[in-house]
Amino acid sequence: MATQDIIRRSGTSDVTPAAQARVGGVKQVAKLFDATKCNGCKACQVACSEWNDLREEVGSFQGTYQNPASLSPECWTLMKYNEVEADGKLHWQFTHSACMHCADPGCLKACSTAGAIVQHANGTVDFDSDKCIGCGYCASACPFDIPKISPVDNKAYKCTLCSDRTAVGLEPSCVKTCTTGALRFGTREDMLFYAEKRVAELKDRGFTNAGIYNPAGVGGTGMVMILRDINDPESYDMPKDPQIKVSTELWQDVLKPLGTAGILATAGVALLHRITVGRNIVEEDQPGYRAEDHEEDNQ
Amino acid sequence: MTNHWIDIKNSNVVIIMGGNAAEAHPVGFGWVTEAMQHNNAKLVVVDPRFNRSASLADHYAPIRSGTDIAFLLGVIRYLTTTDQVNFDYVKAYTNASYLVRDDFDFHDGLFSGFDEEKGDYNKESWFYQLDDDGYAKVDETLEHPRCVWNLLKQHVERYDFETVSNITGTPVADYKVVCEMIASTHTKDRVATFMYALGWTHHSKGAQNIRTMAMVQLILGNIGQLGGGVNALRGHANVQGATDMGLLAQSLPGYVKLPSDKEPTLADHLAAHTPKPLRPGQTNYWQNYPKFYVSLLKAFWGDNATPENDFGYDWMPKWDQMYDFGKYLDMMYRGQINGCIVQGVNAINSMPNRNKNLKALSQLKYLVVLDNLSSETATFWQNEPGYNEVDTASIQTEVFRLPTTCFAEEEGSIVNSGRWMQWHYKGANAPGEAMADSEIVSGILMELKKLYAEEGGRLPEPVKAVNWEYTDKHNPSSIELTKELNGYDVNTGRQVSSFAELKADGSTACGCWLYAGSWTEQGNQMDRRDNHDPSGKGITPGWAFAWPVNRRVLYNRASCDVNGKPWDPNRTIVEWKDGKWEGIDVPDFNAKLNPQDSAHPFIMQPEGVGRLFALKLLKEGPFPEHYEPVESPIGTNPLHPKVVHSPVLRWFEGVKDTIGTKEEFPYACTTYSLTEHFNFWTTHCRLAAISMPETFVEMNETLAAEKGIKNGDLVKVSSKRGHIFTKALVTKRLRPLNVNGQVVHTLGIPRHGSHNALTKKAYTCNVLTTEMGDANTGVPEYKAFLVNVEKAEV
Amino acid sequence: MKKQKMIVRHKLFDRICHWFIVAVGLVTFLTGFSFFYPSFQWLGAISGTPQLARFVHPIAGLMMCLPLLLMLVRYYSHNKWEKTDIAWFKSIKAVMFEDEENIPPVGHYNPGQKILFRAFVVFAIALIVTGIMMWQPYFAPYFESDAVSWAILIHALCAVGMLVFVIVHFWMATWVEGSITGMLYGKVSLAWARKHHPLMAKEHEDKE
Amino acid sequence: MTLNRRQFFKLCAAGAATSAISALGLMSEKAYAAVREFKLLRAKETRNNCPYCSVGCGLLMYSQGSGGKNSEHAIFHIEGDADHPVNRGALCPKGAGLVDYVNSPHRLEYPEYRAPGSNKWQRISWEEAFARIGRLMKDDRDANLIEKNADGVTVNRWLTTGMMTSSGMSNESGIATQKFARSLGLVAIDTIARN
Repeated sequence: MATQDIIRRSGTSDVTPAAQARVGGVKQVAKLFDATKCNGCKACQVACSEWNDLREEVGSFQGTYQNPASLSPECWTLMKYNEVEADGKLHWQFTHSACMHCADPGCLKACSTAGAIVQHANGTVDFDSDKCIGCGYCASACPFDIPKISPVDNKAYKCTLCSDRTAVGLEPSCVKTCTTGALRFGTREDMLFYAEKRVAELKDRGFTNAGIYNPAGVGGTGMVMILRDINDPESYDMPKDPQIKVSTELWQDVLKPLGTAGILATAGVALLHRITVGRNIVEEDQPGYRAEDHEEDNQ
Repeated sequence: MTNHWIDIKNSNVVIIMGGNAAEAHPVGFGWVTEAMQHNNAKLVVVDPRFNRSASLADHYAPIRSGTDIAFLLGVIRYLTTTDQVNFDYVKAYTNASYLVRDDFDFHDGLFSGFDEEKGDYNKESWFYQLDDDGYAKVDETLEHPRCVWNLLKQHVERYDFETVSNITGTPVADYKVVCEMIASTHTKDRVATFMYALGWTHHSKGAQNIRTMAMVQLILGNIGQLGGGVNALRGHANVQGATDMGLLAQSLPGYVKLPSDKEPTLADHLAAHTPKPLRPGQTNYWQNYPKFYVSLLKAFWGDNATPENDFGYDWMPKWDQMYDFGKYLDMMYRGQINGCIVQGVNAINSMPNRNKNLKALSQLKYLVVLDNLSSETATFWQNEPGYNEVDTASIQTEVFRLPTTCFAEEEGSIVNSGRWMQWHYKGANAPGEAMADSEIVSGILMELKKLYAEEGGRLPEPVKAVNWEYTDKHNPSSIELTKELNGYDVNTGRQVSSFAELKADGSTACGCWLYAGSWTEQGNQMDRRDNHDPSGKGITPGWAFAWPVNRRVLYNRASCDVNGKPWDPNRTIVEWKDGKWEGIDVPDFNAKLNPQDSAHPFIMQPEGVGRLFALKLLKEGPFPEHYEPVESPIGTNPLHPKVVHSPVLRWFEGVKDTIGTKEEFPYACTTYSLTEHFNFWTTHCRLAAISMPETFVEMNETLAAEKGIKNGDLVKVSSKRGHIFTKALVTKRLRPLNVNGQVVHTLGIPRHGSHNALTKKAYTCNVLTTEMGDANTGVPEYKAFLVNVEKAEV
Repeated sequence: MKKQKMIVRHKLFDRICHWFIVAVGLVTFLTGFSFFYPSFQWLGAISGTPQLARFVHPIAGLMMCLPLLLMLVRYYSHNKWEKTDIAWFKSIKAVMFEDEENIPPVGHYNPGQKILFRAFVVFAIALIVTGIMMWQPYFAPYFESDAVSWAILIHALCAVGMLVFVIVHFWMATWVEGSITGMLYGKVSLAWARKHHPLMAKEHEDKE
Repeated sequence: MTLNRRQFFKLCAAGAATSAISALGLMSEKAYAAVREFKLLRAKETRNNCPYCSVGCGLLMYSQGSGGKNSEHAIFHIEGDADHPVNRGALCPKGAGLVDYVNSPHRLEYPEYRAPGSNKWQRISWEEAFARIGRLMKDDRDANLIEKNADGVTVNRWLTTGMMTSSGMSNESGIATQKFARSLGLVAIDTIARN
């Protein structure tokens, strides 16, 4: 990929940012997940594994339709199943669980390996496995708990939004295969426009609390969701107000500069002390030292 | 399907009942979401389980499995008592106005003519009153007490809301909502579609389930309309084709019949199957039966079929009774069968009552399995403790396992539910030495021809005579075979362009008359790829080929009134305009006729109208009636306790002893498919195995609590026929129903168990199910039987 | 030249421990530094590749902390807090400017060293605990991602803190000449002891 | 088109590598290889239909190998045909995973035979299979074919052997099966269509 398509790189100083020329020139893209049109068929999940050549181990029944049990290095898209009783009705709710491609990605912020996590000009957040060292900072920093570290190669994996497909003008594999049209792909602008229209339709159909999940806490997301009840995203296993974690911010924005200052200050004081106070020697131990020469000193 | 997948988008109300389209036909279900979003359609799901179809429904109503007829007859009662009927349609296009014989009657669960001893009906009285010309008498005012309409109203009178609710367990409030939604389509500008599949056929009265729905559709005026119709969502990719190919005990390709003992000569056979019109001026399309039949015999026997030898009629085997799977396995079980060729069927896992099947297969002298996957059927002789317990050494069956190609490794055509014949191409060679099915049957046939030529034997003539004059007799090409299906002039070799060109004099040969037009002189019509939809109504006439004659919506004459004016101008398929017919689809009638003369849309019927009264077609009776499943959780029929289940069931010897009672097995159980799997094939497919690795049993929270079963616990589910161990999925999606003064709990088991695949070893649900099935079709009652469930010791 | 009188300050076992910790600690700190400061990722190259650095770091860290804790146990008796230690702190200016007459006499370790000792105890334990919590791919998956995220912060905080103390330790060791040879060969001169740890020298003389 | 696209990729990769080297001195790592190369660039595309349910979704199958005489096609990816008016590119989870059916480790590769009482398969040739099956069928047919029923009507039926046929195979295999079976006198034929 042309380097200029990468507008943000992990572990890269703001002083020396990634190429910015295409910011604004390349349209931001988004995947829209309309939970009110999803019937939990798992086509997206399987198509994801198929396209990306991933094969998780065959698991066993865990008391739910959800299989595998969680996202993993070999499962980048997972359908989640929740039985929710609300407004006197049973709702079987499905969540297309995959990377949200945050505009302000916690993973990228946390990653300390230069260029291992990048944000493309179209907004996609992508991992460069060649560079990844497997520290897991991304996994712990993600507000959506998405990246997973492989025990086999110790690298982080997650949905790439099929960056290999989008790079040649195709939609992500999950979107193409979606049987009900619950997944759509397009420019972020178009997806938000469509989402608003759809929410209005839903309200007409009696889903008065329907709304768009595009959390501002992470700058908006590259996967936008339409939820039946926007006030209760937890019922879809989605955090209510995801943010970059305080711990991550303290670590990156406070500890690092303060730590640097502390280390430099200590070293500086040491140096200053050394050149001002000088050597601290036991003169008796010095070569050529004769006690008698220093008798008066000793008394 | 009378209509097709895309057409669902034109519906106003979609009723999924007796099926679970979201799970079994997910991409087809996509058109439901399309209708909901772009046509503001409402989705109603009626099912024992709140399934993935229900997850998107505007309204879900629970129902006790096996009570669909009661549910739908109640709908008919609601429609007729509230006059929410498309009367113009009903009067013109159904037999509502036809007068029924005076001796037809219904009392206490039985129609007239029941013979207690035979367990069957004398159907004599189930017919119209005929006039002197042999035409049915009608009363267009619908006032005559013997007209179908009044008999029907009288028949459904018993099915009021409370009665229906008492039988089905559907709460009255839910039921009313469903009734209202369905009824809303009686107006001319609204249309409903029903989507059903095995959830209706897998019953001891499957055919009647479907029929009841078809009656609702006729009353609402929804058949022949865009967005309407009767839409069987067929199972396998080519079930439609396999049925078209007549791979059934009593059929030949194109829905013509295999001769029976009652038809010693060709003339007898043709006379028996070429109907006479029951009303004046009928198209009565089956009057062409002799043309189709003789052309088929020509395809079978080639030059060996001559007028002198009745075109080889005698070489066709004749049936004396229906030898369907159920009957055949029962014969096998009794040691009456020596050999069996199983082609792409995992019979041991699919056929009901696994333990019986296992014994049946063990009786065979030889078993030939053609498959592309290692199925449990071919390895039935391998002992697998718990799952397949056999004494291998004592099984004297010679077994052959022959590898076949899969779809990706062959070319040919398959037919989808919408009757689209689609041509596919080969993308890779088959693994190892695998061969196409046609090559394998050719190989066996060539061997037999050789043996009969060398050593003679019983009746060698048909073996010699069968027309196998393909370029490579050992491996006929798909193109040659499909051209034969299309039909050709035997003198010139010219491909026919439609079945209208077929002749009864032996001058044409045709493997399946319905497929005529699929490979004409213009070449392969099934391969066409123009996906334009000029009307915007989802009709893509340039894509593939829809039999018959590329027609996309069957019975489309019914989309307009008697005068050729569409019921709804937004749903025009055909229209009489300026003295001629115009439209977006191939007319399903003689388009040379004016509207009044063509106003009999159901051209395959000798009376040209839809039948609310089915005459002698079905074994249970001309009107549907609620009968309990063979194993009923209430043990009685609230409507007529003396006739609990269908009186015409086929009982094999000894089967009565394998039927459980509610005292011993108190819970209803149903089986179903999951989105992630396709029967057993996908258990060999790693991606599918990952997404759903193991089967389970679903049960409601109340029952689980009563039984001390927690989500994920290992449980033992047993029926009168056997037991399985599986894990419990405790869910809110199933709920206890109040039926006839008791609580009925329903369990659900997916049918994807396998002990020999990439998924976790699992029992198959057919250990539990009964071979009792529909009297008309033999389809087993997979959807409603009785079980017990207990927490198992781990 | 008269021969200096030497006394044992560090036993062989402890010296091995110390220099082992120095060596492994260098690897740990440099690799850790490469994760903390992306711009200094090249520091990880001491292990070969950044991936190896990531692999080596937790192992080196454990290898550093375990002997450190062992040493800390062995040196516990020298680091007990005493009442007089307060006075030493009060005269910290004298300590720093070598105003030896005004420094209260100290034993085997002065109170500054005792602080260092305590810091190392706390940091080593915290680093081990948080390090295990964030150790991918073996242990981290067993913890909530939030917990791991906090562990990462605390780990880094402790590492920086420890580094500051290590710098001080290094500063003092190089400033107070004779310390390094003491840690290398185990012995310090009696004069050195008298100057920097008079009570220790006295103890030694008393024994003789 | 594809060639150009490929060249484009190479150009990008080369450009990236050059800039990386110039930026990082002599570091030889392949920088910015962030996106996986599009895997279908020159793969052979074949149209097909999904073999599972009766929706009949259109498929595009991708196989490797140029079709040259020394290569064997192997299908490595299957996705929906966007031109197909029913599925418009979509596939359900079963269809989306079809490649694992085509390449299942449980695909059968050669004819096998299990002798009476035996507990194992043995590999046989097709010729052996046809010869043995032909012999068994002929013996059974010769012994049990019913030419006339009790009333003397010619019925020519062979009941002691039967067929369970697939509803997944093509119409062409279907008609071959139908002709094969009826010409031998088989009546007990059924298809899994019923289930």
